[in-house]
Amino acid sequence: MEALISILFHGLAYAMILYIVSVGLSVTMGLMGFVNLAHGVFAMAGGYVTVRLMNAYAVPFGLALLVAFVAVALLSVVLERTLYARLYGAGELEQVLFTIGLIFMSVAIVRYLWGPSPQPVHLPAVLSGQIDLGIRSFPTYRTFLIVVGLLLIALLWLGVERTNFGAQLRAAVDNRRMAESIGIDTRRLFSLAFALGSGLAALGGGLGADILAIYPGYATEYLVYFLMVVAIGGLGSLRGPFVAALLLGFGDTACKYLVPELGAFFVFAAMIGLLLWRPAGLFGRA
Amino acid sequence: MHPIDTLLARHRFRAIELLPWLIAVAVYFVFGDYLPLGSQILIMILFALSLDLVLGYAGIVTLGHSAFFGVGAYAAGIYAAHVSGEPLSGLVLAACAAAVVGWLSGLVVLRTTGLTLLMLTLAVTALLAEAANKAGFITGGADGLQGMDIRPIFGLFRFDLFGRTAYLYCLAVLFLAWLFARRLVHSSFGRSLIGIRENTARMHAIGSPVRRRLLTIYTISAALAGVAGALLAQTTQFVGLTVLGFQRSGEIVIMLVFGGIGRLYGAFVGAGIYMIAQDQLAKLEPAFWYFWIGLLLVLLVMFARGGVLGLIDRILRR
Amino acid sequence: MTAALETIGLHKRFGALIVANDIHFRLDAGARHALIGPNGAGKTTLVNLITGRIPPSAGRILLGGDDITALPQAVRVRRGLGRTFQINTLFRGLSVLENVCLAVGEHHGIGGDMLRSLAARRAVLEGGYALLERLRIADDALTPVRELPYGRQRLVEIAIALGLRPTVLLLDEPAAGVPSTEIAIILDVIEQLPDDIAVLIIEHDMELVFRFARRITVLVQGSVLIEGTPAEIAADARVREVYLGEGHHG
Amino acid sequence: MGFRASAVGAVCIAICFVTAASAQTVKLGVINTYSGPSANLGEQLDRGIRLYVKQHEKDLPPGVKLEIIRRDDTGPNPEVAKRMAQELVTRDHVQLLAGPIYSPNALAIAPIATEAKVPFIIMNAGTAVITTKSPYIARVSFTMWQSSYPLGVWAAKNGIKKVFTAVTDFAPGIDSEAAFIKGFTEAGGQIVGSVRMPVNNADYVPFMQRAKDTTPDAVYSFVPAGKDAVAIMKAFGDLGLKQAGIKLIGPGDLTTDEELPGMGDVALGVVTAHHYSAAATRPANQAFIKAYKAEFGTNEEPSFLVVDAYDGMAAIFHVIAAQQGHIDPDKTLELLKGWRNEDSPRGPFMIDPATRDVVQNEYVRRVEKVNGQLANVEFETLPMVKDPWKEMNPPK
Repeated sequence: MEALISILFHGLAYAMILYIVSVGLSVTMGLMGFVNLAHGVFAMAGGYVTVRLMNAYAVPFGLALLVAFVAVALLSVVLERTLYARLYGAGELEQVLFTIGLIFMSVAIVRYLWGPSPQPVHLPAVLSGQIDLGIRSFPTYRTFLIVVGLLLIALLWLGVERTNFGAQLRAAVDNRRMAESIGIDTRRLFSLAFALGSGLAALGGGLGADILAIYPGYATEYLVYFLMVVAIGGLGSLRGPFVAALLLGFGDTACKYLVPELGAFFVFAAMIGLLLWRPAGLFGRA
Repeated sequence: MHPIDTLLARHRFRAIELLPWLIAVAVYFVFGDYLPLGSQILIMILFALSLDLVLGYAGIVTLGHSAFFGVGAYAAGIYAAHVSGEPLSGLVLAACAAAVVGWLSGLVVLRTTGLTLLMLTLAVTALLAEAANKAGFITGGADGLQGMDIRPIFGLFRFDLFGRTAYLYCLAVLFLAWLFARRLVHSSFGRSLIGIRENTARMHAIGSPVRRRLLTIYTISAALAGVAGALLAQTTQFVGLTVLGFQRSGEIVIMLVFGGIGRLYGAFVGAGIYMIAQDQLAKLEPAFWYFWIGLLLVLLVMFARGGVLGLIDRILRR
Repeated sequence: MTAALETIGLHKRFGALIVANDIHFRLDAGARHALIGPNGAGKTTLVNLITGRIPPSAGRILLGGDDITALPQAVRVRRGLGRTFQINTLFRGLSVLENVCLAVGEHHGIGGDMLRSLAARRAVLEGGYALLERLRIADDALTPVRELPYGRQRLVEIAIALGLRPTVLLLDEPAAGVPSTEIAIILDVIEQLPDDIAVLIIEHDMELVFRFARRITVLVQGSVLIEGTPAEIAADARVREVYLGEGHHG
Repeated sequence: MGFRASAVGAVCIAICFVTAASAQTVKLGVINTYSGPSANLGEQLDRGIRLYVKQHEKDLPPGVKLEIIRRDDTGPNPEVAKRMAQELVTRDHVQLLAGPIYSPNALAIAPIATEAKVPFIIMNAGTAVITTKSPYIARVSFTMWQSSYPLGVWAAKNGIKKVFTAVTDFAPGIDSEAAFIKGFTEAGGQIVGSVRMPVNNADYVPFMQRAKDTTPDAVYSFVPAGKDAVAIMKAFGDLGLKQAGIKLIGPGDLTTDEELPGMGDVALGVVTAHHYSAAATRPANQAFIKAYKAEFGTNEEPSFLVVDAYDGMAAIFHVIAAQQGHIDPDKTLELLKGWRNEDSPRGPFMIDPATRDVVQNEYVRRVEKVNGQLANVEFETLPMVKDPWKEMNPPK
């Protein structure tokens, strides 16, 4: 029982980070059909902005996260307009190569600026230690992650369900040509969705800095996990990656807890099985 | 000239195709100090060549080709460490092992396309890497496989410290592989792969067993990649988990793309330039090596999709 | 007599949407048959069902009397079922001659041959070239397809299908996008097809349909509305209402 | 005729002279990790080399010059390391080899050292077997057994009865686990659970949770220094193992002096055994720290990697000086065997004449705050520890 609660709790915290980072990738891949391997770069950038602001300028955690969100969203829109947009409709190989190129460059840049070591993270004192939730105590930081994660997700889903932007986005993911024919400016929509997705990734990077260490290898080391969330969840969906992130979070945590000898073996095998069963992912359209 | 003859002439052997081999032989005599690097370049050329068959010709965008390189390396390594140090039989065994893995994973992976295919190739590689990591009792796990004692080739040519034997051995194997690959891409089968790359739907509609063709080339390519891996294992007498790494898969794609995909010689140009540049430049500022590679990739995608050979083509045509 | 091609109760659903509803359809050897109907009637779906591009929800397909419902596309093609596509589906990076020769090669059964020498392929190349001459595109034999105007590409589309020497040929809007000056070439080619080939043509160009077809089937919302001779179709009030009345697509 | 002969003779003499003079440039090949995720470790090692050379270049015999040729093995990439060694030997004709961070790399280089007869000074790689793989290898760093085995004995004798072990699943981790368990159980301790964690692991919380659930007195852990050490420390703190009265112990890689300031208060009270601590108050160490900070910045702390490389250079300078720059491989090894250094920042150490492995003090340290900074404070010294693994596995 203790074990089960632990697994669920830690799995959930891990899943939140995975989801917040990856959801943007799912939407942009679904919307633009763009294989963006460099998505992790935005999460890494968000992590660096957050941590550097806190360490070097003593900016409060919340404000640092906000700055990271805005800064990375703006940066991503510049990249999208100047570079990504040229490759819409190009082959997968070109997109893969281009985004690998971006990864290499960004890794070299952050290494040059801040060195190869992981950035030390000093969270506010309220977030350290344990919090008693009645049943038992839980690590405060992870509880905070789960709460913030759920709030963000609620906000995101409400936004996509209730706002005009959300309606246009759903229409464009559904049928881009149709959406264009009823006068939706899909180019603008792409840019907005891209910025939002990258901003969320940055937020995920900053929020999760204490779980997924911020160092130059970030963009490659965790890439496989972000891609797994998207591939298993299905492109262009909000719900899909959520379920996938939960599966991955619970699965990975349970494996480490119960059968550490198997390592990542189970996770990869499960993914192969899932994708064979549903090649377009759990919530993707074939 | 009649169009048919023009077309046939394109498949005929041209003198310029001898150039890489002349260079390779010249290197042996002129740059005797650089043969260990030379051997690794030859191995990477072979690996890139095998990738060209699936990526360049059949259009399968994979990020998991190191799976086969790794299986070949481990097969040859384990054979040498536990069974026999005879190199040629090790090479054959590695080719077979990689082919089997290629065929099995191809059965799964080739049912899909796009992102799913990409993810599955990644997952297969990760799975194998994890297996190699966990089966430490036979693979050496994260510490790598040591203790291979490779016997002289034909019982005559010992692998020497200066890497002369290793270089010539790799060169001979690459030459044979090239002969085979060249024959393959100019055959009807090779042309039909290009057809699949250009338009899979149409290949179905002209009665081509697309899945079987893809599986065939995937298996062949896996075997060649396995031979490349085996060469690395035998010439360095070591196999580590990095042979199955994502980085190796990514780097080999980059090398091939630098050279130019679907051209057979892109592998030679790309792997050659990349490895030499890395050897020279990475020494000066290793961190920024990746910055320049990244920048070059972005520029390549934006302006020169055919790679170096594509650029040369364009210049010649002008 | 055995039909060259026959569908029995062919049915296809996508979720709640029925795109092919209990279609019984028969093509005899040597038939010159046209399939018409308004946009979205399910004409291309029917072709895709017959060729095996999509599996039916129910029903059977017979080719020369043999049940081919469960066979993969490629096997159907090798048994003599050829098609063209409504939207050009070509090997855009390859030359015109290579496009056609891929089909001819598959027909000769050497498509998977890994080692055959060039001399043996000469027959394939000559067969392909002869087709180009027939379609009057031999001048462009070595031009990459992507550099051809759309209308010329249409001819390549047909040449590829003919390279398979089919016994049943399904032409999906062969004249769509072809300039009027070149439609004549297509018409000539279709008229010169050997008599033993059964041809089904989907076409909006009514002039072409009535000149070519000896029988016509009208498809509306996935169902066969009527089948008959051109004269019967032209005279049918329902056809006028649902199709011809809506506007002449010519 | 006579003139000609003498001219030829003069030229010959000149050539001989030039050759002799140029032979006094000693070429040292360093194989180290300068790029990749663990480039920071390589930088530490290189700083040790640079610092020693800067301080002692003047002490070389007159006319003898040291040329250092650096090669990047890019991380735990033995095939690259091996090629680098091969190139250093065949292309650059180095007379001495030194390095690497990673044990697999050292193992891959060993056959080259043997075949080319080039003495190879191990400056970090800590897997016990390495020195047995070539007669030309001498180690100045440490072995995993050297710290983990005595720590096990120490723990059992100091009130720790039940231990959960969590190590990274590769040779040093497995070495360290085996050594600790042997030392601990021999001295009467009980192991309540063990886990081996994957090499590229992001989140250590599940493992620490599992440890917590077995309610041990202490968790023994070895993970690679750097981000893994930081991460496991965080997980340990987040889950409240400390509040539950569980101690964290391990070899010094857990709290390297370089990473320690970034770990936060959770590291307080962690007990480690290691051969070096930057907080040590020995005069030799204080002078060393001063020189280090002067060279690389006042906020920088040297880790054991710096000291190991620094002492490695001391060994190399010793053999160069003793041979006046004419390096003979076998003589070099004879010089190294039994060589003793009393003034290392780590205290006295020597190279075991029988095994060519290092013999040194192990210090039991506790993380405490010194002047507001976290530091590894030595509180017990285990003098001149030999590699226990070699004691238990004598060469046949």
